[in-house]
Amino acid sequence: MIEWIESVLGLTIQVGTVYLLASLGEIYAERSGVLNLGLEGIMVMGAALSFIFTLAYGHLVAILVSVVTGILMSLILAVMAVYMRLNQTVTGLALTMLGLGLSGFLASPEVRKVMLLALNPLLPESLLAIQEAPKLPEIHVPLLSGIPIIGCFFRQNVLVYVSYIAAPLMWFILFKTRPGLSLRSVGENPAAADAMGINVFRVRCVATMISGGFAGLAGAYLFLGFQPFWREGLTAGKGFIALSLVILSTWNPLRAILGAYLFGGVEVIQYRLQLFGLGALSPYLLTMLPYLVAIAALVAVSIESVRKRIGVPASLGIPYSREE
Amino acid sequence: MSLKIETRFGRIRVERRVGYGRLYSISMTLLSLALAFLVVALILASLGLDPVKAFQVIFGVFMKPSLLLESIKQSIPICLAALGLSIAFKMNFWNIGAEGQIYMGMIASTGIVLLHAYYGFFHEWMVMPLMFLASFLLGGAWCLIPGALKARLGVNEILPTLMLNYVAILIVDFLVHGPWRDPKGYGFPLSIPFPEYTKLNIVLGEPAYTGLLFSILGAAAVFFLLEYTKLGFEIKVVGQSPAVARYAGIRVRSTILLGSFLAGGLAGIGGLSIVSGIIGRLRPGASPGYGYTAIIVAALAGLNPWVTVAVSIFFGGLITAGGALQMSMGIPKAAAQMIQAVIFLMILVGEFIKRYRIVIERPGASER
Amino acid sequence: MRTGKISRRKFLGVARSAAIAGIVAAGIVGGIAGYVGGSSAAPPRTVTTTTTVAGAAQTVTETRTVTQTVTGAAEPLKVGYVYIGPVGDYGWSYGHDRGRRWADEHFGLPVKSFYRESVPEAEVGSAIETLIDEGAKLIFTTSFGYMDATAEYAAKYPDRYFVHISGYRSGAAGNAPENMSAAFAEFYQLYYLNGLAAGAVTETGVIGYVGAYPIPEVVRHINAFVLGANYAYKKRTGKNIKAHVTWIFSWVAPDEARKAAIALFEEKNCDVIAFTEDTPSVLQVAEEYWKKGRKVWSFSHYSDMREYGPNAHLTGQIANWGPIYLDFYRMVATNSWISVDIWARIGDYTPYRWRRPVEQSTAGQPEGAVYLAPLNPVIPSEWQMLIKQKYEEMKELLFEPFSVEGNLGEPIKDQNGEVRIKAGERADHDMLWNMDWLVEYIEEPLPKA
Amino acid sequence: MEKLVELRGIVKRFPGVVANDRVDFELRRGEVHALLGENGAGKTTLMNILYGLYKPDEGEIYVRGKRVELRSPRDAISLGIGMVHQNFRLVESHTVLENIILGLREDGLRIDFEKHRRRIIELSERYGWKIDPMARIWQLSAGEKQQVELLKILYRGAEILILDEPTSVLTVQETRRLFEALRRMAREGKGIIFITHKLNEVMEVSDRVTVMRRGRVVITKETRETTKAELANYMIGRPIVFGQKKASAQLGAVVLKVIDLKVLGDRGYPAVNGVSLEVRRGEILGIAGVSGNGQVELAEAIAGLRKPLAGRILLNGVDATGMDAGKMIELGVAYIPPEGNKLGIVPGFRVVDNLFLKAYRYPPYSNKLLLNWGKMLEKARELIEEFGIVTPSALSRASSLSGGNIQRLILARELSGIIGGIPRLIVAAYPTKGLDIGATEFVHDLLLRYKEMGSGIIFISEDLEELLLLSDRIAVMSGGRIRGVLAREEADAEKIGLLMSEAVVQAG
Repeated sequence: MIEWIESVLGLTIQVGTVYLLASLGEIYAERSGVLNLGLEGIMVMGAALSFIFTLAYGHLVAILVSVVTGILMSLILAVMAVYMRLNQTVTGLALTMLGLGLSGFLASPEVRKVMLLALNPLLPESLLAIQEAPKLPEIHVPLLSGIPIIGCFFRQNVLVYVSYIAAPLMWFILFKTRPGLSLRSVGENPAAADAMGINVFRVRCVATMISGGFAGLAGAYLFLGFQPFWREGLTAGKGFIALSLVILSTWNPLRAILGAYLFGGVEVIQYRLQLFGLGALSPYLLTMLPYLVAIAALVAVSIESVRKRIGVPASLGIPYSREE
Repeated sequence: MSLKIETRFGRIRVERRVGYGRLYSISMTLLSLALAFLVVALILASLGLDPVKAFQVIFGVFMKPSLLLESIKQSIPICLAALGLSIAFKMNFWNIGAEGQIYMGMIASTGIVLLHAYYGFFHEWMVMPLMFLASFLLGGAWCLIPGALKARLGVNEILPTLMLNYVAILIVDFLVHGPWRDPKGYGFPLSIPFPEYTKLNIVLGEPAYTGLLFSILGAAAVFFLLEYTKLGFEIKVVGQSPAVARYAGIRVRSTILLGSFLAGGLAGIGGLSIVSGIIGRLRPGASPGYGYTAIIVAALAGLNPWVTVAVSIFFGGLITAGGALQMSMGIPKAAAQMIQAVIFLMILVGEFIKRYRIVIERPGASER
Repeated sequence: MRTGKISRRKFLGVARSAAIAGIVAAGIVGGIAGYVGGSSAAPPRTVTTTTTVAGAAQTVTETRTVTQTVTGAAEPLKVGYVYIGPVGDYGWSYGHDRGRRWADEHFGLPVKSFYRESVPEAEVGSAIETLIDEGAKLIFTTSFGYMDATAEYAAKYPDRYFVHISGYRSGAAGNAPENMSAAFAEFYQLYYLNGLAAGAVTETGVIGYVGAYPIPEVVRHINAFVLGANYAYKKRTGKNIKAHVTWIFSWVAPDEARKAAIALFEEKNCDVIAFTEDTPSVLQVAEEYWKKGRKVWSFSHYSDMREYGPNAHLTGQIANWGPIYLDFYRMVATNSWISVDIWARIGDYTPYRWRRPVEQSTAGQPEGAVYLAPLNPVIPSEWQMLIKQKYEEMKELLFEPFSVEGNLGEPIKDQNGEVRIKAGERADHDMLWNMDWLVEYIEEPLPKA
Repeated sequence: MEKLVELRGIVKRFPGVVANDRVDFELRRGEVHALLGENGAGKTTLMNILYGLYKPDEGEIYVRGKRVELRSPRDAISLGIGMVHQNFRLVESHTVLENIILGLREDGLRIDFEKHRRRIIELSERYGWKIDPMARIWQLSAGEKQQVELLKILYRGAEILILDEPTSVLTVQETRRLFEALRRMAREGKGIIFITHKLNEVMEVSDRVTVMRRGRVVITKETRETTKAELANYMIGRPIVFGQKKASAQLGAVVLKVIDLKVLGDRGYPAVNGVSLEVRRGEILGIAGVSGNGQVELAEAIAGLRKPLAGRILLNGVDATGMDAGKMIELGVAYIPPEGNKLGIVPGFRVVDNLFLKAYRYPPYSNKLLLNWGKMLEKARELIEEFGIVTPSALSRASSLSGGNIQRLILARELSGIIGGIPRLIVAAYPTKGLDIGATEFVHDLLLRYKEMGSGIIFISEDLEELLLLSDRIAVMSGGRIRGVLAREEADAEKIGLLMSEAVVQAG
């Protein structure tokens, strides 16, 4: 039984980490009032680049490149949506399209080959054509990994540990530090923040870039940390599931952990349920679940009293301008 | 009266441009389009491909009757959905759920066909009108969900419309894998083929002509709605300012409900045009993101229904041309998608340039 | 293709342990600069392949002379392909593109082929139109969803030839115009052989299958696989095999395949898993278990996937669409078109159609349209012999998996105990194409939706 | 005494307006300095300049004798300048503490909640306030919110405090408590700028007063040396003259009867608290009072834009309580909203659209479904002529019109009778605010003309002069109640002022 729990839980963590990483950044963007709908596109770019760069330079460089690319892509959104005050929804969708197209293009065999050779001329030819990269190794934390049940938390790869640290850290920054306070205020009432001398545009820009960085990281994890086999459009809507997770977690990084593992758990357990003869549970309904739950959560948080209590970013999606 | 908004980035100030004319607006749109093509040309050139040849291929699509016809066929669902979106966007209702509404339209029209085919309900001549009605109603109802959430509970429509896309797609998956599977289809996930009299080929027996007719009729209807009906006027007022609308005695809630219903309904008919005009049965993934393309089209057309028809045919052409490029120049499909995104982003930036002008402030000098 | 001096596995191992962060920043900068410089200098990829007539003199028969007089050497045959996915990916469309190149190479006459990738089903019409606009005389549409549109355009362009892959509409079947043929590479016989291999090596007596969709094509593959496994396992131990199936409801979903495979390995203690999913994900998972010290096996699917799991790779089913395509090239080039409904199985499209003695069996070597992946030496030799024997017998249809002979002389029963195939019966085409029941050894029922 | 702030020759232009015209102003240490003026006199603009929100086009700013350039509120804050805006700038879902320390650059990244909590409690107790630092803003009353705003400033050690109309949302007790705190702050050596248009408050709390009118400073004086009447003269610009425009008051039947009406304001408490009044045909009922005392809410309730909490509204004897705006329009209520350029028109629409913003749905301009643009355009051209709207054409965008022309457009829409004839009841809220003399005259004449034609009119204004000029009776409103109704013959500025100030004292 313990073994079973460890196996399911360990896998749940692996699956959930994608959603966790992506939603952590998105929480920051949305808390500052920017809806980053480019999440999906940034994630898939992160995955594509981590594939190419792992082959050329190894994991560390690949992860860095994914993060930096995520930041740069979200900078496009930040400039267009925050400074130019263009519609965030439309801009975000455009970014998703761009990411899906560009990633498919860069990772297509011909371009990839040229790119790999340029990056590292010493690469053996056999590497130029393959679709996989080495997976991130599991790191067993001494002592902790030996504890029954809990142990499975400590037999994971490095990015999972990053997410363990990032989630509480992001929570702490958001709720217990000055930059976090500024960020939340900007998303709630930019005029108030502006009056207290906070640069609303800069805060929103930085928050959007944070979301891009995490989305890039999530993409890198999805590829390197879970199933290191490249295919076009690898994310398959995971960015949008992360968006619904952000709502479900009511924009709170700690609750996002629970939500991410819940989503991950459902995905893992459904295959076990099939094997218990409970296959009758419609897979379509199960896949719909995150979206339906998110809509329900949206309805719940739009009730005025709930909204105030939870601190739903009141100016989400509304560009700020100082009007005379 | 002019609004002036001051933003700081460095010493550059951004001012809202006031009272620009139509000519200016059109020329700016064309300019940003030209800019987009320039960027695309640069990308192609940097890949060692000849941009001139690429553009010859793209515009060649519109010169050849067979390809033009095909482009028009592709444009129909996009056009109808974009027409619906222009109603929604006029109302300041950011419906990004046209994709889901298209799928619901497909479900509804297939449902009618199946009722007829399996149970013999209705006469043959009634099937087609009923398909129209049903796809309009179901597409509308699907958009009415976020509409009602917004009108009744003040829920922002962006995320619900997006999420309902996935729900609709999964409902189609469920239906064609399960209850609606063609019993003679060797178990493949698709419905029975639509009978001949449910096909969209009323005009000259060609779906493209028939669809073009519907696109034009749809544009006329939307134009008429927005310009000559009370509801259209109300939709526009609500879109400009709900507060003013309330002041003018307009029922804001029911306007949002009706407006979102119409928007979804048109997308629903777009769904019908796919199953009935292009594919001929229901199957998973029947709409390859037309609902999202429609957003670009509506934005590019400036929410003008007539321009929407032209722009969607242009996009239909791009879809066709994307393939032509791939064959004649070896550009991967993903690159074609990337090019579309670049055009989209450039047009957005053009929209910004249209509405604002950037004033570079000399240090110390006072304005004007 | 892959001829590097360092083996890829080895390199990956190095990459893993050393975490080549050494080259870091300088490498990125230099790399990007190099890429920018390199890419502009790089030649554009070409999608056309032409072969000279001279090289093919041996294999092309008299028809060639006819061809030359008909079409003329200057006028190459133009062939268009429509793919559902990107050619760059490993799966289905990649396989077809490999087939296209193979056929072009082996045609022996001037040919110009081009393709359109990632074509959604709703846009196949415009794809076909552009192909025709390019002058394609022969068009292959390679996804089930293209079937109706293919028939429609075949009617519209009676002077062109159309081949639809994996469907059931063709002039031969009477439900499409005469200029439309259908073709499919059928795997169920190979799955039976996979099953034999699985039954020969399994220690737990429990096997698994990761299925894409519960449709007849996949169901007959599962049944064939399980029948084969039971045959070998029961002969070995006297016990029935136990089989488990999970469904991922997708043709291409590497991460879902991983989760499903892990569930089978851990939940039911399976030690051999077959799958229908277009990536080597299940094989990759199996290989990971090897690293952890658990011996589990999986297979190749569509192409030779050995490199993704050198330890875990047992055997597998491989398709080469090239010979099928080549056949149609020749028909068109020689003006000898007749509508056909091809169901390519073991032994089809091989130059030598007769079965060979077991010792000289070609099982595990490329031949024809469908063939067996190399057999892992871990399979005991007597079972290898059996696999080879059945392989050879199936070339001449002397053996049919869905018959009493395929099930150790027992009638084949479904999960409800109902006898589906009695002694002396063989599953026919219709039964295989409509199969909606699972054999008795499988524990999970078939999902209804 | 030390000059904390000195502004010299400040000029700020907005397109079409000079908001501040060579303004000089100084604030000394230890004083409460009232900045008095009507709405639109340029007080708030001046203070926004001092707070770094706007950049002046000309002029110099000195703080503690040193010339400074203020690029953002951040600069102002670092110089010890703090501002309490008319609309609270608080993050509703955050705690008091979080609001107070927002933007503060002190100690490390991490917020030391305990330290700040103690200091906030300490500070608020010094001014006799009881504020729980961990309470959420949305749980607080208006008075408490204002205390938080002040705390925000004081917490940063600000010496120069700017309060923009701080009492408009306060109850009397809260006002009194605020004044006590302000006096105390002044004693501590801070300088306080108190923006207001309420004479009573000036007399009550300030040491010195500067009066602004139309963007210029009229005078700066010691409060002790002046009187309310004198200040009122400075504010309005000329002595109050009585009725030049007499129209015969042929009073008819009762058009509007309001009985004990209670209406909720935006901030969630009753802004109108038991108002009863009556308007007859051919009568102008003026409503006097400092703005923000429930006038707009009353007007909106009558126009159907706000649902009354309690009470009744009878129109021509028909119970119209709780009807929506559409119904009210049909019952013949015309409403001229305050700030017409925001609420009264759609700037992006054409002139003709704006003219028919209400009438579009009635025949002959539309039938059941369709609009009749021909009829509308024809009528629009007539109206443009009749109401003297200066516009290139009926098809020009409304955003290109000047303020006066926008008001003419609104009047044309509301009064011209395109919605089922002459309006029975006209509710005009601040219809002349921000208009030049010519446009103001036009509005006055128009209202008198409709009075003669038999409309009942409610005329809300802050300008006593024009109230006395036009009204048959004047109701004085304060704290959400009618404090008294005077006939024109018996009304004068002093009596009205008395009613207004009495009310402030009485109001429970």
